Amino acid sequence: MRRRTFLMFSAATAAGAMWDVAVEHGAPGKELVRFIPETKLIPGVTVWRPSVCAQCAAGCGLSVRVVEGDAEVVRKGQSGLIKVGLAKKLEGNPGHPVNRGKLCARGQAGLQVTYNPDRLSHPLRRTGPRGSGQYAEVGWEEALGELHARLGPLASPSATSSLAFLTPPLRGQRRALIENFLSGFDGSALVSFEFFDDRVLREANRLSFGRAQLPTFDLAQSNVVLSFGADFLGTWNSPVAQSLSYGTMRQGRSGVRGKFVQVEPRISQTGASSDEWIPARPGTEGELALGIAHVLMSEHLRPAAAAGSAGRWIAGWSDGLPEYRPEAVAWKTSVAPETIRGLARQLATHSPAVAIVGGAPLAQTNGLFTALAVNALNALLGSVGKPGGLQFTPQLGSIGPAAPAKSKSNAANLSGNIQTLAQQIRTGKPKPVGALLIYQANPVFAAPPDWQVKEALVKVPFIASFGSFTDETSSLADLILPDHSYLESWVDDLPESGAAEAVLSLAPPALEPLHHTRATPDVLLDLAHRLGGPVAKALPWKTYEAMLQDAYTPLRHLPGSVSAASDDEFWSKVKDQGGWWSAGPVPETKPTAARGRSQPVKNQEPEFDGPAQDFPFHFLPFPSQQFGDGRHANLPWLQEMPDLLSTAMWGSWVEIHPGTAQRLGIAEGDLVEVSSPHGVLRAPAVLSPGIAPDVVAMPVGQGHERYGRYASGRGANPMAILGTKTEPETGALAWAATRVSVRRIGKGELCLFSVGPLEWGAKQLKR
Amino acid sequence: MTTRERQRLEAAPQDRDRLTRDLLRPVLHTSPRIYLTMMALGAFVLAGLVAFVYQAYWGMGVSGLNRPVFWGFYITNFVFWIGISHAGTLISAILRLANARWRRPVTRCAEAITVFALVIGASFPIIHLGRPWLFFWLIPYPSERGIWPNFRSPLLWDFCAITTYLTGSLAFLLLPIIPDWATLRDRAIGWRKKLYRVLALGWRGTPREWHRLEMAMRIMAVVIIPVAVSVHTIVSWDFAMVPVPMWHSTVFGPYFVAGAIFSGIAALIIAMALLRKILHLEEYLKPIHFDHLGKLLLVMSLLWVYFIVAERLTVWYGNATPEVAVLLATQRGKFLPLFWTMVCCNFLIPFPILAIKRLRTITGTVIASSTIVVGMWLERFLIVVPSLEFKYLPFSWGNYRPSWVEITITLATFAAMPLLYLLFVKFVPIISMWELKGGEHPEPAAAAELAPGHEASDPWEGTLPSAGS
Amino acid sequence: MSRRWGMVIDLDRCTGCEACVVACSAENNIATAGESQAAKGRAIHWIRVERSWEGEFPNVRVRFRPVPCQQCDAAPCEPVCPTYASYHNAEGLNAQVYNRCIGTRYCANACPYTGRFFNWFQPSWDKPLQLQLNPDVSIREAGVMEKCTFCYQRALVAESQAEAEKRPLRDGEVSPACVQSCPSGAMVFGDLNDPASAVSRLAGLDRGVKLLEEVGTFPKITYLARES
Amino acid sequence: MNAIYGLFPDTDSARRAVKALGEVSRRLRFQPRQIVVVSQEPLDDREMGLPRQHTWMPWIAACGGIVGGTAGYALAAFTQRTYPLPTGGMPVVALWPASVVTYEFTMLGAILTTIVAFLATARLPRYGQRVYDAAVSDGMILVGVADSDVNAWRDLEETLYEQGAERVRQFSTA
Repeated sequence: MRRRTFLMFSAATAAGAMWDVAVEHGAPGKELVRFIPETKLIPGVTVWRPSVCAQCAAGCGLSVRVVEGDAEVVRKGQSGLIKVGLAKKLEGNPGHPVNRGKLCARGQAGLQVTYNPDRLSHPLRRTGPRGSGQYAEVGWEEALGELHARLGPLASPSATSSLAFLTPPLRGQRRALIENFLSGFDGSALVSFEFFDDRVLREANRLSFGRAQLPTFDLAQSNVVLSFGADFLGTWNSPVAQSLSYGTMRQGRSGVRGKFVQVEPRISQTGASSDEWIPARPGTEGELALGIAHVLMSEHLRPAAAAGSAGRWIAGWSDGLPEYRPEAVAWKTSVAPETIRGLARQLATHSPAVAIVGGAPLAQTNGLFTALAVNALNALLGSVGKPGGLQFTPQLGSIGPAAPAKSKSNAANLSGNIQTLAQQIRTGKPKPVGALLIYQANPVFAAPPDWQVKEALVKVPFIASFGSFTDETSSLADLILPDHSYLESWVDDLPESGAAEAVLSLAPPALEPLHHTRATPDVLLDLAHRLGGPVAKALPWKTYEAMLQDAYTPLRHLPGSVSAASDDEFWSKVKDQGGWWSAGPVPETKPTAARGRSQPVKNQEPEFDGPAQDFPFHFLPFPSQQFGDGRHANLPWLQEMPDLLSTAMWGSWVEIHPGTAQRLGIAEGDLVEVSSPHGVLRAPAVLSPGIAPDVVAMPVGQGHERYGRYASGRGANPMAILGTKTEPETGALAWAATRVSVRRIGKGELCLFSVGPLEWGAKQLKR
Repeated sequence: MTTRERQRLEAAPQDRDRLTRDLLRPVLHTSPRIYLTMMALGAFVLAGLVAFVYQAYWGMGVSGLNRPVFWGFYITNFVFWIGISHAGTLISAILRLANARWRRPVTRCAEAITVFALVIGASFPIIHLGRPWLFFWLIPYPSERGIWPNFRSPLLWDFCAITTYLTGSLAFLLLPIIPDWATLRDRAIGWRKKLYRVLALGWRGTPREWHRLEMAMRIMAVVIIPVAVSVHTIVSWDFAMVPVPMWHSTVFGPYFVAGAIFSGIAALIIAMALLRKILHLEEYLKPIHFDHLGKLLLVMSLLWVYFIVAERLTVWYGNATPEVAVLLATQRGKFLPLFWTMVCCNFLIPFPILAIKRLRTITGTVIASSTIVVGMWLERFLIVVPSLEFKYLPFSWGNYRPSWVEITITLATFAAMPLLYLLFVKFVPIISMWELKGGEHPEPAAAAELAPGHEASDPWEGTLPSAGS
Repeated sequence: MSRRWGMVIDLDRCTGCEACVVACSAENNIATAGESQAAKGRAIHWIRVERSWEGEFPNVRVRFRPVPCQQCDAAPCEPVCPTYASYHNAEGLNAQVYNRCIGTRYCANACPYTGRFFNWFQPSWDKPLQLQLNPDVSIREAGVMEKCTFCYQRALVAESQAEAEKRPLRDGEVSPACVQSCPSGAMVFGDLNDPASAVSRLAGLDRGVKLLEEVGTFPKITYLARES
Repeated sequence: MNAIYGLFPDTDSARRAVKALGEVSRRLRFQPRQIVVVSQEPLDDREMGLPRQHTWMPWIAACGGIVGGTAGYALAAFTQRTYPLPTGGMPVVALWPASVVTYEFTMLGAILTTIVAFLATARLPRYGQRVYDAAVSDGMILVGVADSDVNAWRDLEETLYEQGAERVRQFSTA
């Protein structure tokens, strides 16, 4: 009775909701036809379908709850209602080795990517001036025809200008497809761009451990975790996998509770969970790591040789790091010598212990040194490749269609970064860029202003974008050919970290496409076919599905999660499982040798952009818990998800130490102006006890000029005032190396979830 | 027939006529200024209605309420107006039972305040509902929902208590009007005559009728006092029943009742002063009335201080963290200005005015009453809002600022009160004519030994217009 | 014996990632309020993560705890409702019947945890965001209270599944969206009447405390205190 | 129905008239209860020499209170038992909350009964023609005899004038 009543209530309400939709459209002159359903789903019955999360690079497996429902669609120019499978919720794929059924906030909000009201539903052609955002709808044939016409001349061997393809770092067959596509264009460049790109750490790991790869941490068995700036429970690397093992580290083992110490100048979401917070001076994290290593060696807790080859990149390692006595390190890092000694002893005596480095410490001019120092410390602690330490997820290197042998001409291909692309566009060398294809990356939003990315991009004669949204970069496009959302697409990914086994995340579309969009891989295959010649030869597949099948079916012969008698059975099982993961050793990409370097890395003092007397504060942009690097700012659930520490919603803010704020006459919520040598921004102030007095911090992600109704014109973009200092060895942007000044402007507006006091403990009130 | 008797015989009809004439004048004649006043007040009430419809259409979001301050101006007004309603019936009933003769010109004035304040007050729980059109779900009746209301809810108690109190107060007000309506029936002409003929129920004034009426009023007076006490106690229980810091208090019942009587008397004094001025009843509402009510007000002001001290000292001394947070927020925190204004309005200003005999004049008591009305509204606000803003978990503390909708509706009710009152005095003599005339007669026992000089020794001398004055 | 759903939240595991917050919004059709309404304190989050800063620089520590409705056994919100919209159901949950609610907001004041939310306006979704709405959960109209239900609809689905398979419900088979999503496994859900269930076992740990125990609400959520 | 009555300007003369009428009642063959007194303000029965009024109203009101209270408790208990929804860990029929409802209904019962009893025993409302004179509302006191022998009217008129009646009028329904 109870249940029936309940179901009746919900059914009635759901029907009511549908009825509202119907009535709204049932208005005279707006009659909606009902199309014949394209999918067979039992009404009211949930189907869980696998998919792969594309919200960040972790490559978590998804379980999509699909229920039949009415969607308003356009078919052959006629709008109407159709019964389709609708995604109702995203959960983690319980069998997936990276996230094991769990999913973070950003991953779950991915549902609002597919159903975003600002998603582009048709191909668009620019009608106004570039960047004006004025577009007219065009048909797919017309759009593809235009793209073909524009790219055709570039594909000919005699082309005088080249093609560039701008993407975020891609993996799996998507990357292979684009590489193969570009192989047919002489002098073409695959430019990958991501703001928080971990390039420095990959290089350090390549040097220290022979793996240019992000590490996987076995926190579940660690007794002490020492993290240098890594937001590993929030946004960095594979946060869900790391949170899973973190939970076990804390309370998942009987009698053992792992300890966690975080070193960073501002308490991050991850730092908030730490037992001890050490606000070392920005840029001195490497020194601190070596100070600890010094104590380990000088107190004979570990022999220098234990570090193996990882130690040889640090000058003075084999001598016991005489320059890094705790007193000396303390002076630079402002961490007390006793703290350093205490940390060293804890790490040594409570093994397994592991050190993690990531995020801001590596975004300094001495980032590579810092990474190598922490790597050496890990090696010294004996935590590399051991339970409770760090390891590397095996990579399925030999899988997939090999890129065609590089021709002579495309040996000059740039697999570059956004600076080299901008340089090439400006100078026209080695070849002018004749056309630019943009797939998801948004450097106009996320690159420092002095790189002049926008100024460069507008000079490209032809830009096409495959994005689902118009953002700051894709709004420069002449032609937009919107992609399916990832729930509507074939998705594949090869997670770089987060699991002990080799992992392929792969899934067929979980949903019918809602809009008049096409999957970009299929568009590229189609285009390759139209272009003919070497492009067509490099991409012989009709569909992306066929390409994926060809690439991944050989996994059947490896020990893994799927046993099948035939390729077809294997394929269908992989599709059902949402991927494949190894159950034994797999042939890996050959570890890249530490080539190109034989000398230790010198410890340079960190350099900062802006003189300290004019710009007294370190400026720390941090990936926000809601928006990561800003790509999720158009999702209303995340906009309204309160920030853990500030509880701010729907905006951005500047975090300042209360003492500093008092000195500057700034109160909570005041509008402050943050100036660097490169720009000025305004945002309301949040007074946070968890930040060093000489640091001001700001979340990355807001301040979009053009990114749909939920993100546009909201908050400020910290990238807009960043300097262009780089880590010299890798060329990575030192995004934490800018200095700023702060002053009060007036009263500001903060949208806070909690306006209560900072502390809820029963503080005795003065009566 | 003695000379004295003859003199009286000659003088009396004129005198009586004048009394009736004076008291009926406001009913039978309306000046343009009154019409203008009514229209102005009506405009405010209309604005309030528009604001309410606006709110009902768009949702409670147009108010300034939020989480955690789910109650604000509306509930403040509810408590305030229910408090004001204690002016009349309770005071009138007590004075009736105590047979205080000076009450006679005051009672109807006071009882009318009760009825109108109750109606206004009782409308606020409906105004503040998220779905006001479903207010009748509070009423126990066999409904299609197959469920009756929850009698464990203090809101249901409120409903029962207010219904009872309104019924009783209406009876208390209307029963003694019947003879006056009979008089009006005889005096009025046209449609009014027909109306009053119906309203007078065929009243003649036989000994039987008079006896039953007086008996009914005596029973009502006995019943209405505990009802009035219970009503504001139950209003206080709306707060005291739930575990909210500074709400969950045993002192709330008497504290609210005392506050209600306090604000009620203040409202009565203001109403009387206004009637006196506007309807030219100077000869009937005399300084002595204000003096007596002023003394009552003085007692209530002291009682109010007593309760404030009883409440606050206990909390302060007990030092339970959530309660002290609320206590300090009101005394020293963001509510400091309101809190100390309230203390000034309810005690520091009125106390000397009311305590010093020379200042206890009509003007003095009206000034004191005006500050008390403001102070008591603030007191209600300071009971409702700070506790919600500073409820247990500091993370969920909040802020409240009323919106224009709430302010408009609040103002509208402050306009509705005089409007209803004006309309009332246009239909009913605001001073009970028969009771006032009855007061002219000496008590039967005294009549037998009626002696010269007796009237001068009457402590209530001067409460009635003397002949020829 | 009937079931008595309860939850354990291990504050030592919780990382404050707020996956639970979004999971709850997705599962329960919680409309976003938008900036201006959210700034007025009208954002709806059936579960929230409370944060507390403790200490002075540099010895600063942060504590946080996820707070959904505590599903009290002696819930102050229930008896104050004049229309029985808020009552105790057979499985021990503080049920809120939206259709009965007339919006006195009394329950919200009575709740010491501020765990109840009011629909200040008619909820709406920009098209086609309405397609994400969970058909198992009613949409609450303007003027009614709403709150955490322990995702009762998910329990019903699991129960009917078990019934169809003619087997008893397994421990851990039912989990609200927040528990399901929690990456660090900080939240555990189950039947408190089953002494063998994980939730019963954990609720009995020495670290277990109830929120605002002194108010006498007898919550069904046990918090396991952080050990440092 | 008919009557003859005098209008008296004050209580004294009215009292004398009542007394005089009582004295002549046997002679003029009417019962003392046929004497009609109508006044604009309450008169003291004893003083006027009228029979003492008596009423059961207080007892009726008390009974009304008891009935109301019982009904109130029954309503609360019945409702809660018919829809046995547990709330806040309280018993389904909880004594303390029910006592509040019982109390209010007791009072409501007493109030309603009093109103009804008043109307019933004062025989109101009644709109038909009865012995009355609009001069009463000018403060005159009406004293007369209803339904007496018409032949005695002259004597009665005289008696009334003798006692100080300003006017004596006759009244009869057509």
